[in-house]
Amino acid sequence: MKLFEFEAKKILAEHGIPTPRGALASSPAEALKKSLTLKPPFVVKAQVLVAGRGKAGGIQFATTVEQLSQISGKILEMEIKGLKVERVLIEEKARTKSELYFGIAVDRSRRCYVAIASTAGGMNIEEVAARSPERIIKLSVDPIFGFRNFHATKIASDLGYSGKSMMGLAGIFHRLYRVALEYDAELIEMNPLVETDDEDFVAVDARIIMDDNALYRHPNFRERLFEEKKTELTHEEIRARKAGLAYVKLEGDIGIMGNGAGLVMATLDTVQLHGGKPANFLDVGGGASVDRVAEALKILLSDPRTSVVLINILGGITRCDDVAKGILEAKTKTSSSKPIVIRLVGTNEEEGQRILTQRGIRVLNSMDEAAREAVKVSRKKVS
Amino acid sequence: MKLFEFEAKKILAEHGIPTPRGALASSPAEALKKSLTLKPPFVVKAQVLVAGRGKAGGIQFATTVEQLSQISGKILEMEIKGLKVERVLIEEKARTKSELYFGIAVDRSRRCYVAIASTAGGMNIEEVAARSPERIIKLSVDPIFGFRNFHATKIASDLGYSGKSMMGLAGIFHRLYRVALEYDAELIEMNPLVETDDEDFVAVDARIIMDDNALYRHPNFRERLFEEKKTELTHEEIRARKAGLAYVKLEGDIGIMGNGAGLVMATLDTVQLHGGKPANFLDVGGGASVDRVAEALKILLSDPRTSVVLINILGGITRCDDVAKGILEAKTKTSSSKPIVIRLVGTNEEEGQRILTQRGIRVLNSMDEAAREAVKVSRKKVS
Amino acid sequence: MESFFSEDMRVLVQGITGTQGRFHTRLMLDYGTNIVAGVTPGKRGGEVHGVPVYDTVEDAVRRNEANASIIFVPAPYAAEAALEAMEAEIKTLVIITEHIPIRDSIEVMSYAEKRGVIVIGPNTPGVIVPVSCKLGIMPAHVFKEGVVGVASRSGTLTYEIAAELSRSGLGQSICLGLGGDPVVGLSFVDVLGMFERDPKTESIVLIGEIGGNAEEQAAEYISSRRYPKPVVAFVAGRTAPRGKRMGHAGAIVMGETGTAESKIDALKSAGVDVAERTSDIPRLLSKSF
Amino acid sequence: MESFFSEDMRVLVQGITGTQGRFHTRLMLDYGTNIVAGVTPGKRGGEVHGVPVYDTVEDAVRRNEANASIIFVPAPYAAEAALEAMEAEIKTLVIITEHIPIRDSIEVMSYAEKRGVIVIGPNTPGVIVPVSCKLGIMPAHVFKEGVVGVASRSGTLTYEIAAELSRSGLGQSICLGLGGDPVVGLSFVDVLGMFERDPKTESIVLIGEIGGNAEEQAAEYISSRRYPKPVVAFVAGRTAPRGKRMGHAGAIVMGETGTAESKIDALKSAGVDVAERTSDIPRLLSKSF
Repeated sequence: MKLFEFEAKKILAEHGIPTPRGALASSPAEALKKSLTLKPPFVVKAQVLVAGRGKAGGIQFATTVEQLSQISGKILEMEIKGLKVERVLIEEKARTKSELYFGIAVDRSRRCYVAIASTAGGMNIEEVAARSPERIIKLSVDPIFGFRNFHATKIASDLGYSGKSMMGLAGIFHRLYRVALEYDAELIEMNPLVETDDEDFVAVDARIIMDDNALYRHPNFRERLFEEKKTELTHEEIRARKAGLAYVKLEGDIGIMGNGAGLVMATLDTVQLHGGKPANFLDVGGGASVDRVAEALKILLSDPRTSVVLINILGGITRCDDVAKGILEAKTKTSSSKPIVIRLVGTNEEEGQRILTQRGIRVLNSMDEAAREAVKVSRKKVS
Repeated sequence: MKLFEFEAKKILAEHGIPTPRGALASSPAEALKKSLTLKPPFVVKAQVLVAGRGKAGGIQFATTVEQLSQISGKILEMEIKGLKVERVLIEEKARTKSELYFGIAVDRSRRCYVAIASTAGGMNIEEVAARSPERIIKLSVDPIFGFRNFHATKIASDLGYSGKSMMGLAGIFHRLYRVALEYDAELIEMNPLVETDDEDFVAVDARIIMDDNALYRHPNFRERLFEEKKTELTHEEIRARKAGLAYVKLEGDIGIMGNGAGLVMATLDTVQLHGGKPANFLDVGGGASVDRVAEALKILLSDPRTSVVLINILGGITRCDDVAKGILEAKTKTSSSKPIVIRLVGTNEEEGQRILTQRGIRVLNSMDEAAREAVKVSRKKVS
Repeated sequence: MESFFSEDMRVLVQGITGTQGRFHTRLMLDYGTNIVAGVTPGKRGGEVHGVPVYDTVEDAVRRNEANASIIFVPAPYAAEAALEAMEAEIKTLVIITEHIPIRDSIEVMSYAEKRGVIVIGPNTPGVIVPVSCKLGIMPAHVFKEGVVGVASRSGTLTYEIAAELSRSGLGQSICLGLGGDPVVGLSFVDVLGMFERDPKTESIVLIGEIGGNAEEQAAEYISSRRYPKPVVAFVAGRTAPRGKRMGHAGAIVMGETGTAESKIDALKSAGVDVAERTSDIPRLLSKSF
Repeated sequence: MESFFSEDMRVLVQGITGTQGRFHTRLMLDYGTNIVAGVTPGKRGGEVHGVPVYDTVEDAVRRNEANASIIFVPAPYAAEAALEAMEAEIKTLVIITEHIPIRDSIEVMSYAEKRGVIVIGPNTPGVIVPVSCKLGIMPAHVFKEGVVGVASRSGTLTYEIAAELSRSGLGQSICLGLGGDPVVGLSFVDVLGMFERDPKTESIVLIGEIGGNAEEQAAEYISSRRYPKPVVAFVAGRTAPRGKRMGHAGAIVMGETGTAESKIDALKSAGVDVAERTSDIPRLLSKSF
């Protein structure tokens, strides 16, 4: 789960990491009022949970409070990558001497956290890693030994700092690691971490992505998973999440559901291979009940972009008869006339297929065949 | 540093360990008032930082609020092992089905924490260990792996509990370990941990001794080291502690100071070997300044029980000239005429000895000689 | 499969009294798996399908000499269960549980490495050796005894592919689910090593998906040591957008990392046949015989 | 003293720029100790008595091949310093610092054990091999080269006894302070083992004190293996009351545990001569020659 920039900064500040002075505003008037306690020049930053807001005009500078108010108004009217800007963060602009990057991420292949630092702050760290790997310092963290003060010191020293600056920087690194653990971050970064003219350090941008699976340890954040305005999710994605379904919205017109993440991904790929365009990814999970299947199908049928729905079920724990009943229920409730292509095999497949064929619904046996069929139907619809 | 029972229980309760309902009172009236929200029968417990308060009458039972008030008054007038009872803890008496012991201590030889449990609760655990070792369960805690839930489960299971009781008990054990770490306890125990008639568990007595060396991590408690009423220390001990001196009050009449814990202990032993009785242990530490030596000597000279003071210095980092100056300063400031026997060798010994002999003070060269001399002087004084 | 699928495997089921644990214990017993004990704290003395239940792994191991464990414990307690198993000297661990926090999995893997324990999962369907032993939750009927070793990051997709193989007369020597989480125990590289040493396995199917770089590492391993057995691969998620989790916690393209293209390219460069459709896999495999 | 006092010891001083570190670096250099580097975070590039200073142990070790370290770092950071040294492959560690929390010491000792590092201290005067090498803070002039091995839980008392020995013509092969804390690295038993293997050491003095049961364990060790070299002991604290800390964090009688009587009785039962007065030690030692 992504946290907003202002939230991440609040957490960092609470843990002793310097952040710029600033305030949150949801109207130009509020921005104006709150800016009175701040010193110009200012920066106004859209609080949205997508990358690339800078390029989209979501970060702008102001030298006077009037200008700040005006810019805030402009940004608050924006929609960035489909997300409406509800709030801006107004801050004092840091007097930048140099920009650093520091973050903690998960290293999947070493199966540990990794601390990443660079003097190329303010840039996309992956691009830096690709283009100038010599500017990146990485340190794998032994999960049991932990990221100690002396590891932080080593990194700060290797970045070229010495004396008081090095000690200050090391302290910030070490505190960020503690935040990462405390908040179960799968990614946490300060980018840029700015060294100011007076040789202090301040986290000018901060990002925290919490591990969804650990949210039971963070009840304050848990409910947010289901609030549209506090996630980067669409309305459909929130609805699916509430039903316990894994759903991702895509650009096409063929609605797709199945059981098992890998199987659904493969279904998407097969559809595309046949020239079709998936409208979504939807995994009903293992052992889905009649109700869950019905809710999943309802979400797909109610999506206006969808011309056809492809259902691909390979029953293991999931029972084909339950799936069939769920399909019927959704069809009845929505009274949608959109065509549905169904592949249904595995546990209780005879019963499941019987339920559907009795109602005149055709059932296919192979994924490939079903994908081809769905693409064919979608082409007819579109043409 | 020892915590009061009521403090230890508060900490336990905050960490989800059940303790009896109760309240603190410093007068019979307060006890009466606070008891109105409690259900009889009651127990009234003196809050003093010494062991054996039960035998001294510091724990008594009451069935009515009137009786409780009366008993509280009686206990609040007590002095237990030299410590005035300032407060009593009044509590609902637990309906005891059985009594357990559970604690976490430091195992010096294995260099780790050890969890200790027994079905012989309410008794001195060391006596149980000596007499019925089969009733004691010990589990060494790997410092890196930690004391996990399953360790707690194992102990609860080995104590003979099963099902819900076992799970509840294991939860309490596990929480106590977390308290131990969080509070840097060198000893923490629940004794007895009572199993009630309705098969719940409640920590009827609790004890926490914090590691003095870790108090910098617990600023709330740190200042208490120097408050007489919040420690088991005498006035002299507090005064010495404030001066950075290690001081322990003893029963005899020969005041003893020296540099280095082992050396001072050996000095005490040698004095006793010669038939004398030490009035105290006082270690000025390594590299003591003139002021520290003077303050140490002043404490000893002002102790009315002291007939003679024995100073035993073997200068390493400590300089004999500094010691000599400190001695002169204390003698001047206190204008005490108590005899002082001095052994002063090591770094700058010629200078140190010269400073004293110039003022007519004799200086000896061996610890044994000095101890014999001090005993001789004390005998004269007493007779 | 020498290293962990020995003849004398004595299996423990952690979380045996839960719905999942109970259900799959029945199915595993039916398949012939040698389940000797179960553990659920607080349930000592009970039985599940004739299997005795204990409070602690230590107790279960001491009394039944279990040396492998399969974990059905809910996510908040699963890592703890794994640590308990390792402390009790269990040497093979299958963690079925989904949704274990990454921080917990990292700790488990770190201990496993230090103690030389093989961990399969978490978030795995487990492992099956048709037709002798099953340590998992996969539907047994799709698997057939044979010479193809299958390793996969996905559950249902593995069943799909195993069914295709079985239908085409290509039985399996062993099928392993590595787990759909970002941090899992056995990797493709580990499993390729095992398959190489396993005399029964003649060819290999790797079923990958987006996220991480396990497939790239497998490709590197295959090409660097001129891997001696034929390998066919399938990678799910060509159509997946960046930055979105596709069902599995581990199935996510972060920036430029973990795309299907990158994996497919790497595998192809290493000489691995990569199937476009699952239905192509039997044909590609047959080619190699 | 083979195991840790090798000829090619290259010593690092952690906390070299502090008052204590600076002062004792001078004295150790004067004594002939081979100090190759110092560490104080934030002081890279400086020098102390000609010894180069680094920010991290790793850096200091890499550039100077240090293999031993002596720590003068203040208590709140001392355990961290010890861990840093161990991670940088330092194999002998003398921790001078007093007042380190027990929890921290426990962690340090646990890592030391896992990594095979010898730890002396904390709260120790260190170790001296008259007249070749000193890794500590003891006043050098009281020690004399010879054949008596001394191990002690106390500082000044060791100087007192070493001075008595030297005056009586009994030089020392090595003097080790084990540390006055409840949790320390080397124990009497460890040191007895080293003394036994050390050809230069002909007889041994153990200087114990109240608290814990290190002396009892030494007695057990001596009697169980019929220890081949004569041992004389002294135990401080016969007059100490229960439950009171006598200066050292470790010098405390808890309940019935750790009394001087218990230790003296155990040692005597093991055939060790226990001196009543420090001044008796030379006589008891001479008896054994």
